[in-house]
Amino acid sequence: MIQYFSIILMLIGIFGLLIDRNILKLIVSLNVFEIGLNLFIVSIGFVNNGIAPILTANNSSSNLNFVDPLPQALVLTSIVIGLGITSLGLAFARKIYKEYNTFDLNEMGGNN
Amino acid sequence: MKKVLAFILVAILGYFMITGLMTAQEFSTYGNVNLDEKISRNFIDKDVNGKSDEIIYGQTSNPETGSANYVTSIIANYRIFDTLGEVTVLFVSALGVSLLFGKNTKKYNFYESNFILKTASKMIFGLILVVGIYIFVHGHLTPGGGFPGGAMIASSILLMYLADNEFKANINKFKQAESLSGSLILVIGLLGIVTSGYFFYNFLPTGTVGETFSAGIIPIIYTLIGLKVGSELSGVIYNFMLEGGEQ
Amino acid sequence: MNLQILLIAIPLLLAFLSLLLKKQSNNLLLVAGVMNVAFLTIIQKGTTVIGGFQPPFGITLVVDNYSFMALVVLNILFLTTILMSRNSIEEYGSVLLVAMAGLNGMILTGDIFNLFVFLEITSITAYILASKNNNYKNAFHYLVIGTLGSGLFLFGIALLYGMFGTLNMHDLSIRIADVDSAVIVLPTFMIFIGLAVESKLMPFSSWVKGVLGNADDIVAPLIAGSYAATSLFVFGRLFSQVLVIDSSLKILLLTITVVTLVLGEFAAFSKSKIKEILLFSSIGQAGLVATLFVSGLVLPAVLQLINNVFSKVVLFTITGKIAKDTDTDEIAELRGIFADHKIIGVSFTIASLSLLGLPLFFGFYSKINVMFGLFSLNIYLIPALILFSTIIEGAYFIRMLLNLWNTGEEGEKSKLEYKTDKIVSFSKYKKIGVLVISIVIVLMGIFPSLLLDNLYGDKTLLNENNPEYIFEIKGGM
Amino acid sequence: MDLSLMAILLLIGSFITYFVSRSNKKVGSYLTILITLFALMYVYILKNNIGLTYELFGVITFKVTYLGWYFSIIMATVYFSAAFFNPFWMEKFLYPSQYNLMYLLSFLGTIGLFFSNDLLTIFIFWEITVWTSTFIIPLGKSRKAGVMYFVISSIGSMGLLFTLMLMYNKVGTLEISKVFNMLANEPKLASIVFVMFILSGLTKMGIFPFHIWLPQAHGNAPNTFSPVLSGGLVKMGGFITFLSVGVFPAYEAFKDGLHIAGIPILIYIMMLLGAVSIIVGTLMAIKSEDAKKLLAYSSVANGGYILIGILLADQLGLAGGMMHMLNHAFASAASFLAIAVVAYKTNTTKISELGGMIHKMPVTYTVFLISIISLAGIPPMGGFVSKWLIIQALADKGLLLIAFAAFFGSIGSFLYVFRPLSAVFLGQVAERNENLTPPSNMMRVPMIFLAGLVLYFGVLPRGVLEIIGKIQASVGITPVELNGQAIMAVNGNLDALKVFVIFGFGFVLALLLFLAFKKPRKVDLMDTYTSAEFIYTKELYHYAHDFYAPFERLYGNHPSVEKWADQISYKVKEVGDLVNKVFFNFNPSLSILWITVLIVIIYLGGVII
Repeated sequence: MIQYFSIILMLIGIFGLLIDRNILKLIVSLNVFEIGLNLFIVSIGFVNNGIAPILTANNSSSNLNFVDPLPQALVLTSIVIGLGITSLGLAFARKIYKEYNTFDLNEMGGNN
Repeated sequence: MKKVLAFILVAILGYFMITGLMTAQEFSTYGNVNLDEKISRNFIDKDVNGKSDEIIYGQTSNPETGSANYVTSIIANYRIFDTLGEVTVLFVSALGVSLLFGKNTKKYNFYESNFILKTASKMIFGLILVVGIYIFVHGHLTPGGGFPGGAMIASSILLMYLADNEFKANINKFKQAESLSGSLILVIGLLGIVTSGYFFYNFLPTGTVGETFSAGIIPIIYTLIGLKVGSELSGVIYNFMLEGGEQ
Repeated sequence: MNLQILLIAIPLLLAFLSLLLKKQSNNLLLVAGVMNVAFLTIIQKGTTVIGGFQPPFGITLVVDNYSFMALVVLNILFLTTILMSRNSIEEYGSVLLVAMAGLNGMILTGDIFNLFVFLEITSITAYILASKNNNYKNAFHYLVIGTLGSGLFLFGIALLYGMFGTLNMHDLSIRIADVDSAVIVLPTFMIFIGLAVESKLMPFSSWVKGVLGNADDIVAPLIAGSYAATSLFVFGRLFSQVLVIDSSLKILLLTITVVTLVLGEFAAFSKSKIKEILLFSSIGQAGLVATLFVSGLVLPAVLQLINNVFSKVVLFTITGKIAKDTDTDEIAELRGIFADHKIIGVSFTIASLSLLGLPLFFGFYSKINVMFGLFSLNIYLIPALILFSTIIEGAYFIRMLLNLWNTGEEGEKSKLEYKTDKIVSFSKYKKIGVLVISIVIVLMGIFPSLLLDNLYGDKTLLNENNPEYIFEIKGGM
Repeated sequence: MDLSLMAILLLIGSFITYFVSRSNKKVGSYLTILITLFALMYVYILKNNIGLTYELFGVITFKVTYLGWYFSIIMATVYFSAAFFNPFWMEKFLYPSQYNLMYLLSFLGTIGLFFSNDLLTIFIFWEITVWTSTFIIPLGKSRKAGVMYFVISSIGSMGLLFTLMLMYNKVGTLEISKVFNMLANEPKLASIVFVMFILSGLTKMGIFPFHIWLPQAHGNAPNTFSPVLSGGLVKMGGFITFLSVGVFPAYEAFKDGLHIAGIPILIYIMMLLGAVSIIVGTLMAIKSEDAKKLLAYSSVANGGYILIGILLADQLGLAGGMMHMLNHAFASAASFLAIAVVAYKTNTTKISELGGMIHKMPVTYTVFLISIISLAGIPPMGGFVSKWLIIQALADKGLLLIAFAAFFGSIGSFLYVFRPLSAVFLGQVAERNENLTPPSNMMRVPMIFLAGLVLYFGVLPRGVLEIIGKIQASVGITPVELNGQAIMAVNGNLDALKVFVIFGFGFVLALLLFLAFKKPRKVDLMDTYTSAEFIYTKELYHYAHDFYAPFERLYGNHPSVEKWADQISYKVKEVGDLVNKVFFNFNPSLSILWITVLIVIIYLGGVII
């Protein structure tokens, strides 16, 4: 059930992308979308009553009921990629602000 | 009006997505995943390249990858190529940011820094730095690893920037660290080709599961990644802190 | 020992090192480009695994006939592009090194999540390149759409993993073949969107106009050449081998691609700036190639793709330089610009005519193959639409060519004194580069077997279904 | 004699010419004469090789047939004759070496086309000819003309390619003699293939509604190339048309379908298009203000005759069509060359700006007279013989509507023929043209050559008709019946020699009368109007000005295909702009909206299906 909430989070991101004309808000929307997506991917790997996939002194055997570690690894990659893109997007945003003195796409005037 | 329409559209989309996922037979519902049908089973059993016995923490020696943290074993060994790509993504975004702001020279000051803040920050700075290093050195045993560790290092730098107006990190040192650690990661990968014909082959003995000096090249790589990520993110922060001179 | 990893590792290593040797980064780029082309002669076909973990668990790098062809095309394109426009690289050498590694990785990888990672690397380099020359707003536009697209791509991968529990493409294709293709409709479409954004299919490609319309003589040929080639090759790999669909989704995908083709040509027809004409033509061509891939016609698609990207590199390099030097790319203001630049003009003409699929040029060979392929499927609507769009394409390309060669307004005699007063200077690298490419286009047009024979043995013109083009993603399995 | 060798020699020769022209354009242009002469002789000798096949590059296959030989001889003659004019225009061209290259490449394309043994070869050479000639046209006055020429030719190419692919998919071969055989039993498929195939012929011949490119391209092309366009390239359409009834089993395949006056409906529609072309071409030619445009419209009308003649595909009609092709090729080439001489000397082709050229260039005038008489189909020139054959066949078949158009064209042609003759060559010399030097002999040679041919075939048509008879026999049609110089037809015979003798007698009589009476006094142009009063705008009083003004008023606002074509192009532009607005604006949200909508559509499709 919980994975559907992550999909709702993704949809909120898309909704934000649809209606917002502010560059920073667009970046935030993208992040919301990505977070929803990452949550969704993690949720794919969940096993009922599963434990975190780390061998420790307490959970010492590989035959235990671990949750799927692969989606977690994928999510880590995805998070880092999201970070990279966000930083680049913010850098663009700052440059655009320098050029147009506004964050609003509508106010930049169209060079369509 | 636009908002309402967008909302309706997204709502329809959401309805379809959720009902679609609920009814898809191949797609297991939440929690009812059978790991035996997935490739992850072999990652957990560490028997990708052949049968192995049950892995016991602190006892099994020289297993595949040898990392007690399964996620780390995937990130830093089974799917290390993804991780290399990840490092590259971060590298190239940092590069992009520095290209965009590279011509800026003056540091941006938020407010006057006071002595108490500066001193306290310096203390916390060391603490964060140590925790960060701990995180990536123990990445193969505990949660965490190169990326969170690196991010912590960068956050300590960020703290210093925020707290101290005079603080100026030596960006060239960061660049050198970044470049060297990245190159070393690749050199380790290429060493794998030399030793056994596989890129990023885990050519060191993997030791006993759960010990600090185990898991072969994983800790080395995680350390390098930690350094690289830390210096890259610090570089990004540095670049965002600059102003003036922009065209 | 298989050395295909070096195609990725060496540019990446040089990219990391280029931070230390900042001044040398452009030379490092050339070194990497030359080395990659040199590696092509020594790498063998086959599959290697990273870290020694056998597939489907480890990540594989696949060199089969398909990806070898893609590698040849990509690396030669990339090298010629940077050689021709080396003066415009400026401080972007490191970014281009990473781009080179990422593009090679996209083609080589046999793992679908790894593909996502390389896709992201290349897209980020593309965002950075797009922002060159203060084109930030359009780069941001590209970033937003590209990120959403690759997010959906990742969503599709996650769904596939949730359904089939594997990420290896070959393993995936075996498991998908066992189930009803209706099951994979959603993930397939998500992945389609992700790649469609990069391969410039409509309506996912609104970024193209802003980015290519303002790009200079290095960014434009890269994005319209190397990047487009790679994303279309990947598109072909996924949609004709892994995600083979045979349902209502196929009709929808074909609709999207064919509409892209026709509307792209319409839009190009309505434009009066060279760059916009070319970029819309690129969109249309991407639609054509994607149509062929979705229909399962791999060889014609590959030929058409090669024809398109090589021609576009020539065209965009020349146009980029013209626009850079004269601050305009309006055809009306550039009448007779080729009168002083005959070599450039001839290359431009050959590339355009090859795009139109006229005989004596390689494009004719690809066009004939495309048509034979489509007709052998016994579908007539799509080839009819393609032929229709060819007419429109012919109209705007010929209009552009005739006006760029000839001087004077309509109704005036074409004379030297009406020539445009805009001045361009082409470096000798550019002249040699475009001339060599256009000579190759002509040679391959007259002797099409040159290309294919050397790579794959005997392929005659009418020999359509080429078993050797079937992928071998597996390796070790 | 190897045909492949000739193709390669031509290819190499054209590039040699290009590089020679780069250093010395005059020498290059003389090379074009030499190479076309060489090809003409080579083709002539090929007559001994009828039936042999050749191969080139593994893809292209040639076969020497009477049909191909006949067409190639026509084409080579036209190219050769027009090449004599190239040296004079070298100074006027922006890209002389490119002109020479394209001239020879397009020539290679046409020769290759006529000797093709399979559809793919036809298509390859067709396309080569199209794009090479496309680059010559804009060297003249109009870039738009080149684009229009290319686009309309592309429509034809599209039809050709579609046929080719469809037939290869069905039959598995492309050889012309085999590929269409199976269509005799499949009327539905046959009708699609027939329309698509003949489409290329229609576009190239400038049949209504594709006639719009002719006045544009012929009228604006360089003066040396207009003769080739009109006399040569248009005939490629005739070749395709011949294939579509000669080799394509059209009459057999449509024998069960609807017929009109004994002709299958599809073929009848094509004939009607030919008839419309005759009428439109004639009417528009009458109206034309520009001599070259006028001749171009007359090409449209004559194309209609050729189309009708060939489509009849019987003993007389086909012979008439084929012979008309030859006559029109030589006559229109000669008349365009004559106009080219005038344009070379006076720098204009506007009828109202000329006049009295007979005093400056009598040879050119004679050539123009002969060729234009032939174009109008007046005895004793070749055009008369072929038109007579076509009209005979039409009358024989009882095709009233089309026969009406043919008669209309014949009568109307008097009107348009008269205009350039009287306004360009007769009358008084315009003031600015007083000091013209006579044209050089090198220009006279090809004109006299062509005019001589026109006259010769008008008097002694037997040689041509024998060849045409062989062509007819090769596709299973009864050859045209000849008796000495007389042509035997159902409704009576035609002995062109007798006609010539009678006309010659009349001409001599008139000449004697002309010499016997007192010479007329020459007066200045303005004297007739003004009684020596001073006037400002003399041009308006020139009698060639508004020559047919009352006539033009009759159809001032005629509907035109040109406007319609412009509208299509405008519509395409509009759609393009719409695409640009909807899909390519600078608002990222819009793309995201599209993505979302498409995902929803996927789900909807999944729910419905």
